[in-house]
Amino acid sequence: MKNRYLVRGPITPILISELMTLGNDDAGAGAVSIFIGKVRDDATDGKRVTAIEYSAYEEMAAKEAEEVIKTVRSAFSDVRSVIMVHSLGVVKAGEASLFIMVTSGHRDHATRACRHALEMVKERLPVWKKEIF
Amino acid sequence: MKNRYLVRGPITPILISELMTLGNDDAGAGAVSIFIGKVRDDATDGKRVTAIEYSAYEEMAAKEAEEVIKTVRSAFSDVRSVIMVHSLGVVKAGEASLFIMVTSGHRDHATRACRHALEMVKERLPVWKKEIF
Amino acid sequence: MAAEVRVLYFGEAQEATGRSEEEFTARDTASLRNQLISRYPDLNRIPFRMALNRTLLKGDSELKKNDIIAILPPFQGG
Amino acid sequence: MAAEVRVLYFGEAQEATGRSEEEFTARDTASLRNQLISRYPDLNRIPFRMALNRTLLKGDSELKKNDIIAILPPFQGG
Repeated sequence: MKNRYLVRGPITPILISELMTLGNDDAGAGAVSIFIGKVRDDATDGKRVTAIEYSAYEEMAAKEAEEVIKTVRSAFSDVRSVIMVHSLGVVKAGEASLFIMVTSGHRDHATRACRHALEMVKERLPVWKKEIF
Repeated sequence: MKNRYLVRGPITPILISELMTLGNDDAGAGAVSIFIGKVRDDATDGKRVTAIEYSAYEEMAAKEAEEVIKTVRSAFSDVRSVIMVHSLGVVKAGEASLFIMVTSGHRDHATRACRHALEMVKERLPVWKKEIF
Repeated sequence: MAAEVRVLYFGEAQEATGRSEEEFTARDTASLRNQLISRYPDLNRIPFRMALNRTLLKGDSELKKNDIIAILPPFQGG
Repeated sequence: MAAEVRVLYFGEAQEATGRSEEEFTARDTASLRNQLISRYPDLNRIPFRMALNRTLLKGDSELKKNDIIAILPPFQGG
């Protein structure tokens, strides 16, 4: 994988646990807000999604992820750390494909910055999906 | 412990991992929003907080937690599950004392319901703290 | 008619009263509040609310035997 | 002056063109867009945007040798 914002396959519970330890040594962070996006087993035309295959323009995704983090940090001054990871390749229904974690001193900025980062990821990350039935 | 919403001591990373597996079998949940509240090592009058001791009116806390969950579920129809746990007793700086997790089909309700539950917990849960220096 | 009720103290109210619970005899919550403050003047500096049988009181309420009144300083959870 | 540039296709644009990248010669992005659509009519049904050297284009831009143009269907991450 070319960059720290993309991971091959699902974001496993083990990887999530590891990501959640980042910033654990910051005793000034009173608030942690996390968003996890998962593949839903949606039904389309009577067929059920069993997995999604994600692809990305990896070099641009890295640049855009940096932009998202920079924007979030400057908009929410209480933020102390931002972590975000998106899956590439096949992720099965029920598995996670997106992880965003924001820590801040107090709850307001962590929760709002996490949501803002999520919206920016949806809008700006050059990632595409193909549903597998 | 008398109820499922209160846990003795910190909410450890292991407990958080366990709580996060709840609802993992729901492949219709595309969004997971989590808030973790932690004890900050704030300085007051030149003294630094090393821990907080939490106490609660346990029977009422259980009732209020049920109310919070009921309110959140009726306000945000896309919500599929709500988990919340608060610490009792001593929690050291850097350790977690509050965990809230909301799952929903899509991102909007998970993130908003999680924030709403957090505000209601702050406002309604009969919990008190004593700072330890 | 005055009733025997149980009063529970939480948070700072425990320090202000030096105890975690005790019995009172009172007709209603207004008269109980008066008794509490005259017995424990330190309670005056705590903007406490009361719960009657685990439900937060909005106004005053009559009391009946074995009711449980909780003295609740401002909540500090989270 | 027309320049040789590299064009990358992503998402549905790969299916519409049957390839992931190729070379083009174009003076600017507007003329490149016209060439793309006339060579691959299926691109017409995709509301694609373009990135020039990893930055999303807001308007049109001149092109210079070795520029990298990415053809970006609507993003679907998350």
